Order: sequence, then structure tokens, then C-alpha cells
Amino acid sequence: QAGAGEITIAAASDLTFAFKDLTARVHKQTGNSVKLSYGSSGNFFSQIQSGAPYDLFFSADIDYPKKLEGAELTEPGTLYEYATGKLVLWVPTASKLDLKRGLAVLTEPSIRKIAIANPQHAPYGRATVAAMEHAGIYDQVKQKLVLGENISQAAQFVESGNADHGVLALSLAVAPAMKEKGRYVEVPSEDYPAIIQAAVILKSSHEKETAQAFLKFIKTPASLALMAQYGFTILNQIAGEQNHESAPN
Amino acid sequence: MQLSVRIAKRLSKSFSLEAEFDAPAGFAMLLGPSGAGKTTLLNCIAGLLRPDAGRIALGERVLFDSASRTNLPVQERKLGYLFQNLALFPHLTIAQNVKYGISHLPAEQRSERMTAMLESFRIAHLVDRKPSEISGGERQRAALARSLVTNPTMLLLDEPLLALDVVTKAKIVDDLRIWNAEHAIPIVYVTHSPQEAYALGERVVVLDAGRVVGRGMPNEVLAAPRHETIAQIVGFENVFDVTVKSVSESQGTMLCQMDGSLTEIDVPLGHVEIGERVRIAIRAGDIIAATERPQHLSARNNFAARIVSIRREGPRVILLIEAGVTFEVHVTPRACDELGLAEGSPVWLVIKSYSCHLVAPRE
Amino acid sequence: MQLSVRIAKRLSKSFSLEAEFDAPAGFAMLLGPSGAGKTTLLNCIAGLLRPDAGRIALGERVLFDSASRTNLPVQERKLGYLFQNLALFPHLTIAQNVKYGISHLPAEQRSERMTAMLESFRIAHLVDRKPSEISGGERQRAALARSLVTNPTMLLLDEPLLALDVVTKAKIVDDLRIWNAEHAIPIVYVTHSPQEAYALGERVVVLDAGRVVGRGMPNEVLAAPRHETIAQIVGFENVFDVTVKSVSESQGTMLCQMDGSLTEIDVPLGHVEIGERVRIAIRAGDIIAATERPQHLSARNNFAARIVSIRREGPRVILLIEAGVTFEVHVTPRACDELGLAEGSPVWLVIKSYSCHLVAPRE
Amino acid sequence: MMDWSAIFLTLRLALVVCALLLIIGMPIASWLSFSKWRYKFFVESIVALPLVLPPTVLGFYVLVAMGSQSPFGRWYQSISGHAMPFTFTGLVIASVIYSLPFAVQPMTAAFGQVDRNLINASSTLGASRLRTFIRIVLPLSLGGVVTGVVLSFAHTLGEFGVVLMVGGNIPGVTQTVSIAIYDHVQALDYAGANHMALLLLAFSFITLSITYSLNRRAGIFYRPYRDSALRPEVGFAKTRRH
Amino acid sequence: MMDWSAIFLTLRLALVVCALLLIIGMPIASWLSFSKWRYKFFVESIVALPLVLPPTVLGFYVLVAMGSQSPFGRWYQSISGHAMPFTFTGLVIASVIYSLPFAVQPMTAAFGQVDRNLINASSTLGASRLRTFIRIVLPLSLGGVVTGVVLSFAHTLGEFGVVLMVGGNIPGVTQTVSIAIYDHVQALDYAGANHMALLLLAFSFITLSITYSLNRRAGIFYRPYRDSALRPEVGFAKTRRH
Ligand SMILES: Nc1ncnc2c1ncn2[C@@H]1O[C@H](COP(=O)(O)OP(=O)(O)OP(=O)(O)O)[C@@H](O)[C@H]1O
Ligand SMILES: Nc1ncnc2c1ncn2[C@@H]1O[C@H](COP(=O)(O)OP(=O)(O)OP(=O)(O)O)[C@@H](O)[C@H]1O
Ligand SMILES: [Mg+2]
Ligand SMILES: [Mg+2]
Repeated sequence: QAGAGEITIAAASDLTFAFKDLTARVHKQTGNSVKLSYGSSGNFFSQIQSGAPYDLFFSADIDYPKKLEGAELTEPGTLYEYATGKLVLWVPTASKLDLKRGLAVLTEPSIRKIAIANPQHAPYGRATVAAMEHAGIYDQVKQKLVLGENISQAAQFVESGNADHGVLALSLAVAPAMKEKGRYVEVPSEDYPAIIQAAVILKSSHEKETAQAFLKFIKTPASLALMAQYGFTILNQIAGEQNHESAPN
Repeated sequence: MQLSVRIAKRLSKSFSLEAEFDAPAGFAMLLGPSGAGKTTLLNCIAGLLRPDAGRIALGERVLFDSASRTNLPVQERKLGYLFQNLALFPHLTIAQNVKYGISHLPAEQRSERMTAMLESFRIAHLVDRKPSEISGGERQRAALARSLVTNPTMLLLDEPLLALDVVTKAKIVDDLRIWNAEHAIPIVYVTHSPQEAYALGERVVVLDAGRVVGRGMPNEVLAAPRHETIAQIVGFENVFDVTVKSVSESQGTMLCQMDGSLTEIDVPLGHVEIGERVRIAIRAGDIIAATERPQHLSARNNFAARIVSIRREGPRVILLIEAGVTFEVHVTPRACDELGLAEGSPVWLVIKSYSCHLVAPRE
Repeated sequence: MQLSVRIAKRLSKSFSLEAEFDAPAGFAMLLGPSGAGKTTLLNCIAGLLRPDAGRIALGERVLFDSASRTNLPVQERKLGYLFQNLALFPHLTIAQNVKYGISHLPAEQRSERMTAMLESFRIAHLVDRKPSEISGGERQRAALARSLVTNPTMLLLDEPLLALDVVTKAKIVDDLRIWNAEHAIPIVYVTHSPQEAYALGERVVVLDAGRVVGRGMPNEVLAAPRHETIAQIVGFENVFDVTVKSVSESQGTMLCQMDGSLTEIDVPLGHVEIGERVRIAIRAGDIIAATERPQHLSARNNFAARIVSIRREGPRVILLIEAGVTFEVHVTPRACDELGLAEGSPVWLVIKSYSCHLVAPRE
Repeated sequence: MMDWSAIFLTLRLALVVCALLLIIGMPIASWLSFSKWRYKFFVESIVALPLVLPPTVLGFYVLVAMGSQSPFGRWYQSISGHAMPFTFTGLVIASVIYSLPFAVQPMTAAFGQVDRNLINASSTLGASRLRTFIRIVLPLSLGGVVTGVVLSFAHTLGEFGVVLMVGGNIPGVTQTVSIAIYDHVQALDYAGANHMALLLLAFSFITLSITYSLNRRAGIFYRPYRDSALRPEVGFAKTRRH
Repeated sequence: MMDWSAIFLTLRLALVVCALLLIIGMPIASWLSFSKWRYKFFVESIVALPLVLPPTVLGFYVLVAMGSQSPFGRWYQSISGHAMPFTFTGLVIASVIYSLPFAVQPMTAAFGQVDRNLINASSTLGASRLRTFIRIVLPLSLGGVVTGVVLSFAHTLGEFGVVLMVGGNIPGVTQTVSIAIYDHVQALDYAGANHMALLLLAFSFITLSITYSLNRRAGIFYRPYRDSALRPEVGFAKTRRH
């Protein structure tokens, strides 16, 4: 079934970098072409409910695909947890703050604005608040928070120098645009509930086979490696790695 | 085809119009002082204002009838209306303005008619100008052309010759007369000028404070005015209130005493009783001034008087002469010189009884 | 305080204004046919149009001078201007319109002045109306009041009595005269009416096609017109082109042949040569009609003629009489009846040489 | 990376919406101007409502109203064979609703300013109400109409929230320039965003400049005393004094 | 869950922006209407530009321009002691820029329609240019000015993209109603979103209705022949025929 297929993927914004690369490979190897539509997962959820013509939905968390599954709008059995998001604490290069102190450093009085994603609906935002609560600093820094509509906007706030600090996704921190501008440190993943990102094939899709093929492709080791390069790793993988690396601690 | 109008319309607490008149084909001159309701009347006929009650018909066509609840839309009344404020379309050229009402004709015919009209009004060279780029009188003529060019079934002209000089005016009066000969339709023509009324009018309607106070042939209505307003319109410079003292049926006159003085004056007989007050109007040109007591004259009224002021206005001299009341008297400059009239000098005034017109007072 | 104007202004390819005149305190009547440039001239004086060249000064104050590049803004010229199109503020009441120019006065004084002005113009009852809610003549008076109430240093009135009836007109003419006696400022007054020019004018300026063609006292300029335009404005109904045949220096006359006929006419001597063509103007009222050949008369011109048409217009009868050329002749109705004049009947025309005015032709 | 398909799509959308708004907006505006109905203000308020809703929220409601869960959406799907959202048609409808007040309001204001005397004059010259509207009312209020068109065109060009919701950001079908730029920004690809934004800016600026300067020269709008000799000295203009 | 602080904040923002736009917009509009400068169209185009940029893009640029990396941002920070983004002031400035054309365009169109004769008349009556503007030009073009104000008020009320970018969604400081609703929608809390949207709608509807019906009665806008006896029959209105 080489060549003919074309699918439209609704993808969470933070997949932008990774999927550019990935879909190019898909096209090269299978001949299938992929149209990418980036946006907020919440929007996609509403749109899919209204009959949006997407084939695949790569959500920024697992709740939306689950809810769609509950509403019988998805192809049964296609739900796939493709990655687990990781939080990082990010500062511009010029900052003199000692990142090794972890989130606690945010209580420093010299810090005025901290950019995070909106905890009301953004998965990373919820995780950030949980992490802050875990560190016992949430009430102290609450007044300093500025909320991005999504994690990408939080990145813009720090990147443009309007916020001093940001709690971002790892996938953004490793993005070329951010890499040169600042330093980051990962927030320990046990400090916040796992941000599981899931994908699902939609029932309304006319190109289910091509979509299946894409899912299959993304599960190949080469793809997983590529995704990891962009900051997306799968939970058990991470768990395994972390177990190895953090053992000495 | 005859226009017959019988309407009532209340505009405000202080003004209401109640008018009734007929106008056959030809000029019906509508006269009346400023604020008399002339424009209001035209607006009602045109359908721009809805009368409170009444009926307007043009020949067989009923334009408005409160009884049968008929109210023909303006567009279907097929009339030409020259607005007092012209209402030329400011964004269209004169040519476009004039052609506006004849868009149903083929282009060639349209241009022909327009050009003919404008040429006869001497503004053909302005076709491509906008109304703001021509003079006041030129605008007036353009608006007139616009209302004539449609071949309407009725024409409403609100002071059409207002802003024009004597020559242009005379020319257009001629044009209108010729035009009317070709188009036998009723033309309601508002004017303040008795000259125009005489020059054009086959019939005259005089309006005052919303009521018709005179109606008929110009000579009947204007030359022997029965109403003060009319007397004033046609320039009866002298209007006096008098009280009837005695009546001489045989002579056809009555003797009256002028209010505020002892002067008595003989006037033509009217339907009044002794002791009643009436109003009389006398043309300043009908009063004769003499330096000696006039003898052997048929004129009944002779007053010893004194000149209050002399003012020369072009081809006439205006005298104010005091004889108990003050009379305005017009004489020619030559007469003035020959009689050696001067301010303060004594004169005799001679007034024929039949120069005194009984007029109904304004309310 | 004298207004002196010397300006040139080109409006379009076909029209340019070049005018020069002085106006001391008092009325300067500006006459001229429609499109002559009267409004343009006022706009230049007011500062609404910038002349191409020239100088405008009011006493010591230079309002405009192209040489010294002076151009006083309109606001600082302190003038009253009655616009030909009135330009009343449509969103303000009559009271607010009139008070607009005297906002610097205390409220009480403002109301007083306004009321006095409106009362004298008989529109005090309309103070609270908007301009769209009053009649044309009422608007005219409101605009006049607005321009007078500011006590300007100069007054520009563009046909101020246009839409008014005879009585109101007379009243306002009186008011203006009184007002001017109190405020000794120049008043430039545009009119089409020779009557108004006579009634108000201490001096007259006649404009034609953008040029001054007559200037002086009303009697000088209007009674003996030296220009065709003027003759037409004041109503010289007869204007003829003639060719000089012979000159009689001793009599002070010259014999001329009328164009298009063999009729010869004796006219006053002018600075012309034999064989040259000149234009003459004769008032219709100055021509005498007789049913028999007149004898023993000083009048030099007697023509056998025939009546073409008779039209009665109010207090006069208009005769068109053919004697090689067609003359318009005015007689009184009584004369007409007494002489038994009828269409087609033969008459004699009698014209005094001095009733024939030599006029410069319009270009 | 220049996304031409997004640019053409946007232009097409703006033009179609603009044209529709002219067709729908003018009758509404002229009814609002000339009607004497007592409860007209009610309609006026309803027309103005899309103004106050955040575009994404409006978009959300439109999406729900058009979507396959609504009777209207199902009806449309049953006759056209496909759902309305996520199609160009859907975008057009949503944008028309969203931009309607921007077209109607300036038009209404302008129509209301036209001198009733001229309308009366046109009627006496036998013109129907439609002809009067086209020949007199429209040209005399062209300033307001053009403002309405320009505002709604520009508004649609830059439209974001509604289109995002209803369109679904599908490249080549419903991805407009503003969304494409937004995507770049979201991807922190500022260079790409700048690139497109500058192009959009330049294009808009040139279009606007041409419109305005043409208008100045040809006088598309009627202006009292436009090129009359009285214009140069009008009292309101600065009068030089040397 | 009703977020009153967001509602008050939004109202305050809209009112402040509206007031500022009146102050800034009217001079610009009157200059655009009355100036005779050759290259005026240039300024006209620049004023119109914010129209065509997607709000989020505009917001992003404003964010960058205000930020501590820009000279302006640093200057502001040095005099005020804090950065401009994420403050109410920042929101106001961004919204003013964004809504400027919505205020200026209808005003310019309306000013341009005012009869020059009346302006001339005012000058001859000794009125300064300011007085002429306030007493004559403004009342005669009130329709356009009110349109400008209503459009910019409403536009600010519903503003989303720019505020999202510049505001940082800080409750009580920069979280406006539109963003609060959006957050509800994003959180799939449709009930909460509906609740707030309905409140916003009702409030807007009532405000608009009151404005329009008051205007109808009191005749805030000048209209030719407003309550003249000629009004009821004007040719353009439907003439009944029984
Ligand atoms: N819209 C209106 N509302 C109330 N009263 C009005 C309105 N229009 C005119 N009037 C009044 O009605 C009367 C008649 O007005 P109209 O315009 O018919 O007079 P007119 O005879 O045409 O006068 P003019 O010769 O001055 O034009 C006037 O007293 C005027 O003040
Ligand atoms: N804006 C303009 N542009 C070009 N020509 C104009 C303009 N306004 C007037 N004209 C022309 O200039 C000439 C003089 O106009 P003006 O208004 O001064 O005449 P007027 O003497 O006031 O005439 P009227 O008695 O008819 O008001 C006319 O021929 C007119 O067509
Ligand atoms: Mg009238
Ligand atoms: Mg004039």
C-alpha cells in the first residue's frame, strides 16, 4: 500500500519540531504524505466532536483521547501513549541563578515573573503547579506567575525576556530557538504526576490504513530515537533510564 | 386636466394648513407672506407630507384621499417639483442632475432634451460642473430644468426665479409661458412677486397663516384686494383702520373716521354697519399731491397736509406726508421738481374714493 | 472706515474675476447678472477664497495683500457674512445659531441681543426651532440676524431679502437702514433688484462676467446706464444695435439706422464716428404711443407702427409694437382703454432723443 | 518558508466575505437607517453583538451550531454530503457573522447622514426606492460604505480566533495567513513568522496606500466642495500667515 | 463560577481604551479629514495597518517591543520600576494600538462628510478652529464618532489575541473576560464558559439596547430632518397604500 495515502494529523503544538522531521521521513520511506495541523488539544477536542476531518489526533495529554474514546469517536484499540512530557526550569543565559537549587530558587526576591502554562487546562501547567506545591513554594510564587495559553506561549514569555524564569517542556527547551538562549534543569519527574501524551485514530477517518501505518512507523526504534532527540520519551523507557542513572543518588 | 386640492395638515401647535383650491391647466400663482404655508402646501401635493385629512386629485387620478385611505407614493405622482432649497444632487454634474428623471429614455434623446432645456436657460456651458461649482442663479436654473425635463403631469415650482437677475428672469418667464402652451398641465407657482403673478398668472391663490384668503383671476384678486395680506403683497403701501361714520347709498360711498386722528375719508360702500371698524388700503401711486387747494375735481377726499420726508428711489420719489395719519405717496422726480416739494412744506392730498380698497384684516 | 478691494482671482478656464472698488461706511450695492462673480467677490473679501493677486484693506487693517504676503484668517476678519445658501447650522436651534457668533458675551446680554434681533425680524417665536423646521423666508431672516448680531466691522450680504414677501422686505430694509445708521461700517450688499439698490444704496458697483462695468451713485449708474448689462438690470426693456449715419454737433444728437431695418432714430451725441455701430437702450415707459400722428412735439423720433400684442400685467399694459424693429412699450390701462388700442391696429410711436441711452455692449 | 497557499486562501476568504458583507450589510444598514419601527434598537443591538464576544468563544459557538451534533449541521451535511465546519464555506459563514457589525455600523451611520431633501427630490423625479438608494444614498455615503468594507476586509484578513475554531487549521483548506503566522510563533520560529508578517504588512500597506491615494485623486468618496475653488481656503484648514 | 474580577477588569480596560481612543483618535481623524498634505495617504495607511495583522501576531510584536530587550521597554522599566508587559498599562497600550483604526476610520469618514459651507460660516462668525470642530464638525458627525467609539469599545471588550500575548493571564490584573471564557472552553468546562458568555452577552445587549433606544429618543446623532414634520413621509420610507 505504498504511495497513495494522505492523512491529516491534528497535533499538539509542542510536536512542531519533532513532526517536521518525522513526517519527512514517513514520506520518504512510505510515500504517504502527512498534513499537519497544529493547535491546542482542547480546541482539537471540540473540533473532533463537531466532526473535524482529521485522521489522527496527537494530544498533549491522555485525557482528551480518553474522552473521545468514551464518546465512541475513535477507532477502538488505537489509543497509543506516544510520549511522556518532562518539565524543566529554564533561565536565560544571562541569569546568574543557581539552577541546581531546583524549583526552590524561584522564591528568590529578585525574580519578578515566572512563565508557566495555564494550569486550568494545559497539562504542563497542571504539572507545574503540582511540582511547585510539592516543593512547597506555590503560595510564595503564586503572585509572580504569568500564564501562557499553552506551554509554547510560556516559552515566548521567557524567550522575549518578559519573564525571568519559565517552567517549560523539555521538548521546547531542546528546540533550536531556545537552546542557545538559556540554560535549563529538569524537574524531577516524581515531583509531579506523569504527563502522558497519547495519540488515537479517529473513527471518522477515511484513511485509517495510512493512519495505522503512521502509528506503526512512529513505534519503530528509529522513530523513537528521533522523538527522544526532540525531548519526547516514553514513560517506561524513561523510568528504565532514570532507574539506571539516578541509582547513584 | 385639473388639480383639485382640499387638505388639512397640522405642523405644530402654532401652525396648521387648511387649504382648498382648484387649478386647471395653466399657471396657478400661489402668493402669501413668508411662513404662510406655501411650501407646506406643495409638499402635501407632492406626497412628501401626508395631510391629516382631505383629498388631492389630478383629473381622474386620486393622489390622496383620507376617506378612501388612498396615498399614492411620491414616485407615482409623476410631478415636477422645484424645491425652495433646490435639492440638486451635489455629487452629480448638472447634466446628470437634469437627466436623472428621464433615465427611461434612450441615451440620445436624453441628451437632446437636456441640452435643449439647458440652452434655453442659458446654462448649457455648465453641464459638466457640480452644483457646488456654479453660481446661485445658475443652480436655480439647473434645478428648474431638472423639474421640467421629465414632462410631468403637474408642476410645483417653489419660487423658481428667486436668485435671478431681471433679464434672465424675463427670459425664463417667456420660456415657461411657451412651455406651458405645449404642455397643458397645472403649474402651481409660488412667488412673492406680484409682477410675476401678473406676468404668468391665469389664476391666483393667496395664502395667509395657513388659510386661503384670496382666489381668482389676478386682476380680481390683486388689483382690488379684499384682504389686508393681499393688499400688502401687491404693494398697497397705505393700510388704515377706520370707523364707519355715515353711509350714502345713493353715492355708493361711506364716510369713515381714521383711527387715531380726526381725519375723515370717503370710501366705497361695503357690507358694514355704521360704527363698525373696517380696514382700507390705498396705493401710494394713487394719491395725488398738490401745492394748492385742488378745485373742480371729482375726487372726494382733499386733505391739507405737510411733507415729513422726501426720498428719491430711482425713477420715483417717495413722500411721507402727514395729514392726521401718515400717508406714503409716490410721485415722479419731475413732478417733485416742478412742484418744488421740500421737507416740511405744506401740500394738499387728493384721494379718489375708488382708490380706497376695503380689505379684510389679518387675524 | 473704508473697505478697499483690488483683486484678481481665476476660478476656471472660462471665468476670472478682476475687481476694484472702494466702499466707505454705508451700503455698497453689488449688482450684476447671474454668474457675474458677485458671490466669488464676497468670498474673496471674507477670506474664504484666496485671491491670486491684489489687496483688500478695511481702514488701516490689511486683510489680504499679495505683495506683502498677508492673508488674515477668516476668523480674525471680524465680518458678518450672509451666505447665498444661508449655511445655517442644521443641528442648532435658531437661538443657538444666532448666538453662535457672540459666545464671548455674558449669557444675559447674549439672549437680549438675540431676542432684539429676532423680534425686529419677526421670527422671535421660532427661537427653539431647528432650521429644517421653519419656512424658507424665516430661514433667510434667521441667517441675516446671525450675521448682524456680532457687531462686525464689515458686512457682506449675499441677496439677503431673496425669499421674502414685499412687506417683510420693506420692514427689513428699514431695519437695515437704521442698523447702518448706528453701525458706521461698510456693507457690501448683493442684489438683483434695482428697487433695493435705489432704496438702500449710497453707491452701486455693477459686475458683469467678472469685471466692474459701472460704479458710482445709484442715480448716475442706474438711471443713465452706460453699459448694456446695467441697462438690462434696471429694466431697460428695449436694447438695439444701431449704426451712426450722421452727426449733428449743434443739436447734440446723431442720426442712426437701426440694425435689420430702415428705421432711423435720433440719439444723443457720443464719442463715436460715422459708420460705427453703437448700442442704445430705451425704457418701455419712456416711449409714447399715439393713435394720430403727433404734431408740435419736441420729441424728434416719430414712427408709424403697428401693435403686435397687448398684455395686461396688473397696473400696466405691455404693448409689443412693430416699427421696423419691435419695441416694448408700457402704458397705463386707462390710456390703453381711452386710445382704444387693439392688436393689429396702427399707432404712432414717439421717442425723445434723450430717452435713448448709449450703452457699451456686453462682450 | 513562504506559505503561498495560506496567503491566497486568506485573500480569497477576505474577498468573498467582503463581497457577501456588501450584499448582506447594505440592506441591513439601510433598513436600520431608514426604518421607523419602534423596536429597531433591538435589531441594532443584535447586529452589534458579535462585536463583544471573544472571537474564539464566538468561534466555539459557531462550531457547535454548525457541527454534526446540531440540527442545522446535520441538515447541511445531509444535503451537501459533508460537514460544514472545516470547509471553506464554513469559514466564510463564520467570518461573515463575525465581521457583520464592522460592515453594518459605519454604513448605518453614513446612510443616516444623507440629506432627506435629496431623497425626496429623487422620489419626485420618479425614482424607485432602489434607484434612489443606488444613485443618491450610496454615492453620498460612500465614505461610510468604504470604511465598512475596508474594516471588514481587514478584519477578515487578520481574523484568527473564529477561523481557528471553525476552520481547524487545515493547510490549503482552512489555514489562513494569520493562523500560519501564529503557528510559526508557537513553534518559536520567529524568523518565519516575521517573514510572513512582513509580507502581509507590505501587501496590506501597498493595497491601502493605493486605495487611499487613488481615492484622493479620483475622489471616489463624495466630499462637499471636493475640488471646488472654495476648497483650498476652507476655514478649517490652516491658513498661512507670512 | 462567575469571575467578577475578570468582568470588572474588562470593563475598566474597555472604558480606559475607549477614552484614550477618543482623545487620540479624534485629532488624528480630523487631521486626516482636513489636511491637504500630499502624502496624507501614507499616514492613512499606517493608521489602518493594525487592522490587517492577526491579533496574536500584533500582540507578539507588542510584547517584544515592550519587553526588556527593547530600548523602549528598558526605558519604561527605568522610569516606572517595573516591566510593562503583564501589567494593566501594558494591556491598555496594546489595546489602544490594536483598536486605533476602528476608532479612526469611521470618524474620518464622518468628518469628511461635513458640509464645508458650515465650516466656512463658523469661521466668519469668529470661531477658532477648535471651536468650529467642537460645535459644528463634531455634532454633525456624531454618528461616525459614536460608531468609532462603539466599535472600539466592543472590540476591546472582546479582544483576545493581543491581550493573551501581552497580558499573561494574571487574574485580577490582566485576565479579561474573553480570556477567562476561553480558559473555560479549553478546560472543557462548557457550563462555566456558557455562563460567562451569556452574562457578557446579556450585559452587552442591554448596554447596546439602551444606547440605541436612548439615541433614538433623544436624538444624540444629528440627522437631517430628524423630528421635522417632513420626516414621517420621506420618500425613502415605505409609503402605505390601502
Ligand atoms: N417641520 C416643521 N415643523 C413645524 N413647523 C414648521 C415646519 N416647517 C415649517 N413650519 C412652520 O410652518 C409655517 C409654514 O411654513 P412654510 O415653509 O410652508 O411657509 P412658506 O409659505 O413656504 O414660507 P416662505 O415664503 O418663507 O418659504 C411656518 O410658520 C413655519 O415656521
Ligand atoms: N467652484 C467653482 N469652480 C469653477 N467655477 C465656478 C465655481 N463657482 C462658481 N463658478 C463660476 O464662476 C462664475 C461666478 O460665480 P458666482 O457664484 O460668483 O456668481 P454670482 O454673481 O454670485 O451669480 P448669482 O447671482 O447667480 O449667484 C459663474 O460663471 C460660475 O459658474
Ligand atoms: Mg417656502
Ligand atoms: Mg451668487
